[in-house]
Amino acid sequence: NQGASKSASTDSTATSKETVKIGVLHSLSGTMAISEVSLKDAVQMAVDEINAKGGVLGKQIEPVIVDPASDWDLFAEKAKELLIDKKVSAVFGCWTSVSRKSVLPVFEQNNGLLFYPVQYEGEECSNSVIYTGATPNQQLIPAAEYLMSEKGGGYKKFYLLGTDYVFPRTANKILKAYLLSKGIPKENIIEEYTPFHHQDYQTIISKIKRFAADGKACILSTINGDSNVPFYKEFANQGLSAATCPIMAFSVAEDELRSMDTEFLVGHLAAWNYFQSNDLPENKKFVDDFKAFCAKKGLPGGDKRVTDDPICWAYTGVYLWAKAAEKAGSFDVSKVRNALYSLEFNSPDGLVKMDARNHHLAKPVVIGEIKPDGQFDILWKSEGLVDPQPWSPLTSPDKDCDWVNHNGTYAKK
Amino acid sequence: MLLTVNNLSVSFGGVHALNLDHFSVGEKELRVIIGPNGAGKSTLLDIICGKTRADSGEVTFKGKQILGKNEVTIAEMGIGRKFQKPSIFPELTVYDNLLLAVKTKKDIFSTLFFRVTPAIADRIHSVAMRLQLNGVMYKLAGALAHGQKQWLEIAIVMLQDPTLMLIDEPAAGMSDEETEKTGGLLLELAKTHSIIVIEHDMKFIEQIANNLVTVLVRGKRLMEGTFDEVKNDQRVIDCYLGRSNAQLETL
Amino acid sequence: MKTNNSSLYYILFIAIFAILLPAGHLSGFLSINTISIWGRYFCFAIAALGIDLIWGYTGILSMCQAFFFCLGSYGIAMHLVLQKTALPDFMVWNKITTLPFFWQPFNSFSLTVILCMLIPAALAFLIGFVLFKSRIKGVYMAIITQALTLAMWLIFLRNETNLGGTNGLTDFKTLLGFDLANTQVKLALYFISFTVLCLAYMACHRITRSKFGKVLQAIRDSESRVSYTAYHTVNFKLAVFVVAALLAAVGGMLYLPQTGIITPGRMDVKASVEMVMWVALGGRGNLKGAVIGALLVNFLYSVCTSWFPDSWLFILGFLFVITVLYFDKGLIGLVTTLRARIGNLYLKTAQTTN
Amino acid sequence: MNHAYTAPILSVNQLVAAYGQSTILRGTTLSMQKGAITTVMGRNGVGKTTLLKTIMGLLPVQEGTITFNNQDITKIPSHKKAKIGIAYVPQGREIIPKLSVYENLQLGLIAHADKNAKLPEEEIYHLFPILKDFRKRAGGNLSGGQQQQLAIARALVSNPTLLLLDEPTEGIQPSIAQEIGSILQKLVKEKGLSVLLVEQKIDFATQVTDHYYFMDRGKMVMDGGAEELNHKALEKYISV
Amino acid sequence: MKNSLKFGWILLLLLVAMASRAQDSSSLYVAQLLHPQSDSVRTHAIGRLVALRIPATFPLLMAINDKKLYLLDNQAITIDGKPSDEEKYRLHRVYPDTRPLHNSSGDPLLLSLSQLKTVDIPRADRLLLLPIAPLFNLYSPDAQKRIQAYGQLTDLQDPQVQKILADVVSKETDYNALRIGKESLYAIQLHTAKNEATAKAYIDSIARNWSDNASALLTAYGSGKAFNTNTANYAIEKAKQLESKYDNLQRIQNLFSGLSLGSILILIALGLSIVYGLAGVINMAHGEFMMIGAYTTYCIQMLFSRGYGDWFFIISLPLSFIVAGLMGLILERLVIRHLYSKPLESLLATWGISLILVQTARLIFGDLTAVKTPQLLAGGWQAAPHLTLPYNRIFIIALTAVMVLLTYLMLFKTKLGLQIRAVTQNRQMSACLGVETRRIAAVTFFIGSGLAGLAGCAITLIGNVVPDMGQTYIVDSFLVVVTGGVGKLAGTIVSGLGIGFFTKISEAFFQAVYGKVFILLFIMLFMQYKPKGLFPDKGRIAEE
Ligand SMILES: Nc1ncnc2c1ncn2[C@@H]1O[C@H](COP(=O)(O)OP(=O)(O)OP(=O)(O)O)[C@@H](O)[C@H]1O
Ligand SMILES: Nc1ncnc2c1ncn2[C@@H]1O[C@H](COP(=O)(O)OP(=O)(O)OP(=O)(O)O)[C@@H](O)[C@H]1O
Ligand SMILES: [Mg+2]
Ligand SMILES: [Mg+2]
Repeated sequence: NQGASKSASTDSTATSKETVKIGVLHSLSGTMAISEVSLKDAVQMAVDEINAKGGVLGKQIEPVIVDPASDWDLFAEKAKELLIDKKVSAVFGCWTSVSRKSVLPVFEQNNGLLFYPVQYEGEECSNSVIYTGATPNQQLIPAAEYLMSEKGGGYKKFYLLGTDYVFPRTANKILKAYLLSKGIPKENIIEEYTPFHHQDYQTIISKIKRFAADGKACILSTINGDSNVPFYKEFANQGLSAATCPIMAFSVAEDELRSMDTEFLVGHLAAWNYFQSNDLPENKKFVDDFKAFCAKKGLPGGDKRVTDDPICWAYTGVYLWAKAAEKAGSFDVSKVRNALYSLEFNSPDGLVKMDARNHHLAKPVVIGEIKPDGQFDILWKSEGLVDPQPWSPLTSPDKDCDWVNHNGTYAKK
Repeated sequence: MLLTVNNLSVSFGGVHALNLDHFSVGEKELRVIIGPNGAGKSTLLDIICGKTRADSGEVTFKGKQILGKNEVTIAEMGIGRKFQKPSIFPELTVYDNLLLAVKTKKDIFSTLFFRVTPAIADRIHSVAMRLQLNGVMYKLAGALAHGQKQWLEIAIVMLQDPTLMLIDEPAAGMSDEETEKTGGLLLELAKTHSIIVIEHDMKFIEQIANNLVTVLVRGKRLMEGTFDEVKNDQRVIDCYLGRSNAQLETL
Repeated sequence: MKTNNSSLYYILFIAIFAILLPAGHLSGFLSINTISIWGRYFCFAIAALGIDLIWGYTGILSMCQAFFFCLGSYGIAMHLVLQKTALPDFMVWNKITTLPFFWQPFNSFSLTVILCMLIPAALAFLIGFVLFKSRIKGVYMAIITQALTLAMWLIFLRNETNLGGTNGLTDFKTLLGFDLANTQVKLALYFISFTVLCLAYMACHRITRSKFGKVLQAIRDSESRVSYTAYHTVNFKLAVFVVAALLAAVGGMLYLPQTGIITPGRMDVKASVEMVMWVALGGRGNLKGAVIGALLVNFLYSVCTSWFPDSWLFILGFLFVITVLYFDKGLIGLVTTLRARIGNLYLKTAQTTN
Repeated sequence: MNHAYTAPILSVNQLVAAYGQSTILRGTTLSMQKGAITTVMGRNGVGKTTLLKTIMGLLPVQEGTITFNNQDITKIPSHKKAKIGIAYVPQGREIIPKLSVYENLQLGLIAHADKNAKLPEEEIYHLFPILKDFRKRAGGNLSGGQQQQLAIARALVSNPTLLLLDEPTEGIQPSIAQEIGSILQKLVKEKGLSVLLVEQKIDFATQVTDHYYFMDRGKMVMDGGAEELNHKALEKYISV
Repeated sequence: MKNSLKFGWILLLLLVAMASRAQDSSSLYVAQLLHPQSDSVRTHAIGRLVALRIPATFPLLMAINDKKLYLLDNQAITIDGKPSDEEKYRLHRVYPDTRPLHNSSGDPLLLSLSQLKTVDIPRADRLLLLPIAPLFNLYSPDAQKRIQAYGQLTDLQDPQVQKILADVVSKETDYNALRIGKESLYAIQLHTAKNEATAKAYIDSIARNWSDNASALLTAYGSGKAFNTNTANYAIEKAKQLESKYDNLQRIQNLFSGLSLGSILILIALGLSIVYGLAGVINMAHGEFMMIGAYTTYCIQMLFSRGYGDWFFIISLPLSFIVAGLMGLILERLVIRHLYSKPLESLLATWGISLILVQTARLIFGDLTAVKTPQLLAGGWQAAPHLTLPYNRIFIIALTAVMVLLTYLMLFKTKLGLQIRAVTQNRQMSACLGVETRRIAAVTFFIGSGLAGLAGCAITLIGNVVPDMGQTYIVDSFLVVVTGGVGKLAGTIVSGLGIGFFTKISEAFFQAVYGKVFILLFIMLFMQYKPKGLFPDKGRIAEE
C-alpha cells in the first residue's frame, strides 16, 4: 500500500513537534488480557523512554492503543484499522498464535510490520512479522537436552502435557521428534492434551504418578494460563514433587507466578530466554524502571510488578524498531525491515542480534528453577546466542526461511 | 356410536382417578357429565383429547383407537377441547386467535401462503358476533376478563369445527344471563356436532340436558339417565347435589 | 399510519447504507475498511433475523446459531483455502499428505455454496428433530443447544478435525478469481451483504406476517393450545429452526470473505450468547429490532474497543442493564414509546390550542 | 359498639385503576359494613376482579382512596394488607402449584396475627374433607373444584377480619357451594367476619348477601339491601 | 512429626559416634566448602565429601541439597520445619554434630532468615550430591524424603549401604516409609538370593508389602536378573497380579475424582438452582458471584499474609458467603427487583452485570492470582497403598454435603423455605397471603449468591483465581441444573454426581477433550428420555 509509506516519509521531513504513530494490539479484556496487559505496559514504557530521549528521527512516538478483546476476528479488524485508518508505522502486539495468524494476511496485504514478542511454534516465515519471541530451538530443545543430561538429572521418560492448541501441539511434535532422535523409546514418551481452562487434573496426575513411579520421568509442560495452578496443586496433593518428577514448563514465567501460591511450584523448572533474576546491570535497571513505571501509572500491582520473557521482548521490540528506523533514516516499512537484518541491540537480556536472513532474534537460552518468591534460580545458560530456526530441522528438515537470498520459505537441497 | 370408552383406568401415583367400565357418546348427541369435585371428569376429557396417558383400557373414536395417539392427530381426527382453565393465545389478538382456529389446511405450506377468503372472514365474524367478541377483536387475548376468555375459547373450538367437542365448565365465571346464552349456543351446536359438557351449574344443565346425563363419582360411573332421573336419584343427591337440589325445586 | 412509520425506517436505512456510506467512501471520507466493517455487521444482522424468528417469534431460545454461522463461514473458507493451495499448510505441518475426503467437494464453488447451506440445514433438521420430538423446551432447550455448541467448539478446536484447530482458517487471497484485498471487490461484497440482508428481511417479514408467523407466535404463547387446534407444532418448530440455521449460515458465508479469518472462537459460549443478546437488545419479536440490535452492538463493540480500550465491557454491560431497566422492549420498543409520547404531546398541544 | 357498627369496615372512594394504558375502574365507590356480606355483581369484564385486585394492592391505585378499619390503606403493599387482616380468594384459585396441600394451608398462617398460631386442621378438614385425604398431594394436581376449596380454606386459616372472595363457587359441586354459603354466614355471625363477595350467580348471591352493589364499566350503578335483590330488578342491568 | 524429628537426630548422633575417625579428614573439606577460596575449591571439596561418604557430614550435605545451609557465628546451621507466626525458624547445627541451638536462657533459638547468612552453593555443585543423596536422605527427619531415599536405594549392591539400610529400616517409624524401606531391603535380598525358595519368599514379601515400585521391580527381576525361569515366571506372575490390583485401585481413584468433581458442580449448581427458581431466569452472573467469593478468599489471605496459619481460610469460608451474598443482594435491589417475572430481561441484565463484574475484577486485581492451600488441607490421605485422596477434595466433598443438607433443611423445614418456594412459584398470590415478597426475594438472592461465593472459596483450594473463572464452570453447572430438573434439589445432587462420575470415567477412556464432548452428547441423549430432567414434575403441574 503506497499511501501508508508515502505519508510516513513525508512526515519524517516535518518539524520535531510531529509524531509518528505505532499501533499496540494487545487484548485488554477477555481471557487473554491476563497475559497481554503487561505487554502493553512494557511497550508503553519503551515508548515513554524513547520519547524522553527525543523520540525517533526527531519525532515523538504516539502509540495508538486498541483492544482486540481476545477475539480473533477483532484482531484482524483492529489490524486493518491501525494500518488503513490510523496509518501506523509499526504494530506491536498479539500473544496467541491464532491472533497472529488472524492478522498476518492483513499485514501482508497492507505492507505492515508486526513485532510479535512471544515464544511460538515456528513453521512460519512472514515478511511482515518481526518475531522477537523464541523459536522452538531457542526454548524447547535446550530444555529437553538439559533434562536428559547428567547435570539435569538424566531423565529417561517424558510426559508431554499441554493445552490443546497449536503451540503445544507443534512444540510436542518437535520435542517428540527430538527425543526419538536421541534414542528415547516410544513407550517412554506420552503426549496428552487438555482443553483450554481445564481445571480438573485428577485423572492425569494419577496417570503421571504411575508413569513416574520409578523416578526416571519428567514432565514437559505446555499447559497454558489458568490451568497451571490447578495442575501444580493437584500434582503436589497427590504426593508428587519436583524431586520425584520435575515439571519443565514452557509457558510459566514470572508474571504468571507473581501472585500465585508458589509453594507447590518451588523446584520445578522453566525454560526461557530471559529471567528477571538475570543479574546484568542493564536488566537491573530495566526491572527497576518497569516497577517504577507501573507504580507511577497506577497500574494494578504497582511496584510489585515483575518482568518476564515476553515483557522483555515486547520492550526490546520497540527499541529494535526505533533503532532500525534511525538506521534507515525513515519509517518506511521496507526500509525499516531491511535495516533490521543483523541489527544488534543491548537488551535487558544482554546483547541480542536480529538474524541476518530472517525476521527472528538470536538470543541466549536459560533454564531456571522456581524459587519461593516467584523468581527463578538460573541453572543453565546457553553459551552465547542461539540462532533462531523458524523451521525446525527435526520436523521440516527440507525447509528454511530466508528473506535476503530467497523469497521467504524455501526448500533446502 | 361416535365415541366409545371401555374399561378405562387411570391412576396418579397409586390413586385411581378414573375407573370407567363403559361410556359412549353418539352422533350429534349433547352429553352432560356431572359429579363431585375430583370425580375424574376433566381427567376423562384429558384422555380423550390425548393430554393424559391412560394406564389401560380402550377409547375408540369413529371406530378408530385413539389411546396412544398424540394431541395433534386426535385434533385432526375431529376432537376439539375447551379446558376448565381457559387456554388461549394471550399475546395474539382475539382476531388472530380465531383465525388460527378456523378449519383449513394446517400444514406449513398452506399456512405460509394462506389468504383470508371472504368465506373465512365471514365465519370468524359470525362466530365472534355470537360470542360477543366483536367488540374486542383487536384486543390482546391476554387482556380479556375471565368470562370473555371462556367465550374466546369456545369460539376457538367452534371455528375448529370438530366432530366432537369437549367442553369443560363453560359456565364458570359467567353471569346467569350469559350462562343461559351459552346454553342456547351449545344446544344449537348440538344440532350439527357431538358435544360432551361438564358443568356444576344445575340450572344450566337443566337447560341443555336433552339427552343423557352421566354421573361420575370417584372415577366410576354412578349412573346415567335423563336429567330428571339424575336429579331425583338419592345417591346423586347425597354425594353431589346436597340441599341445593331442594332449592332447584323451589324455583 | 403503521406502514408509513415502517417505510420511513426503510427509506432511512437504505439512504444511509446504500447511498450515504458508499458515497462517503467514494468521496474519500470513509476508508474501505469502514465499509467492510459495516458489510460484516450486515452478516451478523442476517443471522440475527434468524434468531429473532426462532426466539423472538417462536419462543425457542436456541444458543447454537453461532455454530450454524460458523458452518457457513468454514465452508466458504475451505473453498478459499483450496483456491490458494491444493493442500492447506496446516495439513502439511500435521504430516497429512492427501486432502481429506470431506474437503474434496469444496474445490468447486457451486458445490461449496450448496453445501454451506445444506449442511447447516441438515444438521439443524437433525438436532431440531431430536430435540423437538422429545418435547424439550424452555431453559432445557437453551442449555442443551448451548452445550451442543460447546461440544462442537471443542471438536473444531482439535487438530484432528482437520479444520485448522484453534487457528482456524485464514489467509485467503481470491474468491472466484477476484482479489479479496481489492477495494472494488470489498465494495462489491458490501453491496452483496446489504442486498442479502434486505432480501432476508423481506422474506422474514413475509413469514411473520403470514399465518405461518401467527402459528409461530401462538406456539410461543401456548404450545399445547396450538396442538389441540390441530397444528403439528413439531413441524413448525423444525421449519423455523432450519430457516434460522440457514440465515445464520448465509450470514456466515458472507462474513468470511470480508473478515478474512474463521476460528472456533466465533462459536464459543460467549459468542453464542452474544448473538442472542443483539436481538434482545434490539427488541425481541421485532425484525427491525433484531437488525438494529445486531448493527448497534457490533458497531459499539468496534468503536469502544478503539476509543475506550479498557472499558468497553463496562459500556456494553451498562448498556444491557439500562436498556433492560428502562426500555423493556429493547431499543425498538424505546423508539415506539418515544414516538407515542411525542405523538401524545403533539395531540395535547393541538387540543389546547384548539 | 354502636360506633363500630356504623363505621364501614371497608370503604372505597372514587377509585381509578388501570392496566397500563387501559383504565378499568373509573371512580368506583363502595362501602361495606362490618360483620356483613357485601356482594358486587355485574356482567363479564366490567371490572369486578380488577376492583378486588386493586383493594388487595395488586394493581396500583391511580386516584381515590381505600380505607379499612379507619385506616388509609390506599398505598400499602399487599403483604401488609394481608397482615392487618384482609384475606383474598382470587378468581382462578392461584394455588401454589408445587407446594403440597398442607404447605399451601401453612402459607395461610403467615398473615395470622398470632405468630405462634397453629393450623386449625380439625376445623378445615371438617369443612373440606377432601383436603385431608390429599394433604401430601401437590396443590397444582388437584381438580379445579378441589383447588377452589383449598383456596378458601387457605384464606380462612389466617383468621381474617375481611374476606375478599372472587367467584368462590366457580367450579364447585352444588353441595359444597351450598356449604360454603352457610359457612360464610356462620363465620359472619360467630366471628364478626366481613365478606366482600364478587358473584355472578344470583341464586348464590341472594342466599347470602346482606348488601349488594351493581357494577358496570368500572362504576357502581346501583346498590341496595338484600331484600331488594330480586331477578326482576336486576334484569335490566344484566342485559344491555 | 516431632517423633520422627527426634528419631532422626538420635540416628545422626549414633552415626556421628561411629564415624568420629573419619571426621578429621572431613573437617577440612567442610571448612573449604563453607569458606571457599574459589569456586573450583568448593566443587572439589564437595566432590571429596561425596566420595568419602562420611555419615557425620550427611546432615550438612542434606542441608546443601535442600538449599537450606546457613552460617551463624561461623557455625554451619540449618532451619527446622515450618516458620513460626513471625516467620522465625528453629535452628540446629549440621556439622560437626546436630545440636539444636538455644539462646542464653536455654529456650530454643528463634531467628528469621534475614538474620542468617545464606551459603550459596550453585546447582552444578549441588548436582554432585545426587549419587549419594539417597544415602543422606535416609536420615532426614522428613518422612517424605526418607521414602524417596529408600526408593532410590534399590540398585545399590554395596554391603555397607545394605547394612545402613537394614539398620535404618529396623528403626523406621513412619508407616509409608517403612513399607518402601522394606521393599528396598527385600529387593536387595531378592537380587542376592541364591535359591528358588528364598527368591520366591522374597518375591512374596515384595508383593505382600506392595509398595510403589513393587510391580516394576518384579517385572524387571523377572525379565532379566532372575537366576532361573521358574522364579522369573513367578515374579512376572506376581507383578501381573499387582497390576490388576492396581487397576482396581485406579478405578476407586477415578470414582473419587468423579465424586469430587460432582461435589464442586453441585455446590455451584445449588445456588444457581435456587436463584433460577426465584427469578425464573438463567442468572448469567452466577459464575461471577463465585469469582467474588474466590477473590474474597484471596483478599483475606492477603490481609492475613503474616502468620495466623490456616485461620485465613476458616474465616474466608463464611466471609466469602457473606460478601458474595451481599453483592447478590445489591444486585437484586438495584436491578433484578425490577425484573421479576421478566425472564428475558433479567437474562440480558445479568449478562450485562457479569461483563461489568469481570472487567471490574480485572481492573482491581489485574491478573492471575491464587490462594494458598491451608496447611490442614495440603497433601492427601493415603487410604490404601497407591490410593491418595487429597484432603482438599475430601474437604470440598464434605462441605458440599453439609451445604446440601443445610439447604435442604432451610428450604423444606423452615417457614422461610416455605415462603421462598411460594414466592418462586407465584409472587402475587404469595404477597396476598402476607409474604413479604421483596424481603424473601432478597434473602433468596442472598443465599443463592452466597452459595456461589462459598463455591468460589472452595474452588480456590484446587484452582486459581481469575476474573473470568466463573465461565469455566458455568456451562457445566447449568447442565447439572438442567439434567437434574430445574428447581429440584435431589435432581441437582444426582445429576451433579452423575456428570462428575461420567466425566471422570470417560476421561479414563478418551482424552479429556473428547471426554467432555462425550458427556455433552450423552446428556443430549439422556434428555431424549427425560426432557424435563431426572425428576420431572408429574401430572398437571408439569404443564407450565
Ligand atoms: N392484565 C390485563 N391487562 C389489560 N386489561 C385487562 C387485564 N385483565 C383484565 N383486563 C380488562 O379489564 C376489564 C375488566 O376485567 P375484570 O377481570 O376485572 O372483569 P370481571 O368483571 O372480573 O369479569 P369476569 O366476570 O369475566 O371475571 C376487562 O375488559 C378486561 O379485558
Ligand atoms: N397428577 C395428579 N396427581 C395426583 N392426583 C391427581 C393428578 N391429577 C388429577 N388428580 C386427582 O384425580 C382426581 C380427578 O381429577 P379431575 O380433575 O378429573 O376431577 P374433576 O372431576 O374434573 O373435578 P372438578 O369438578 O373439581 O373439576 C382428583 O381427585 C385429582 O386430585
Ligand atoms: Mg374438572
Ligand atoms: Mg372476574
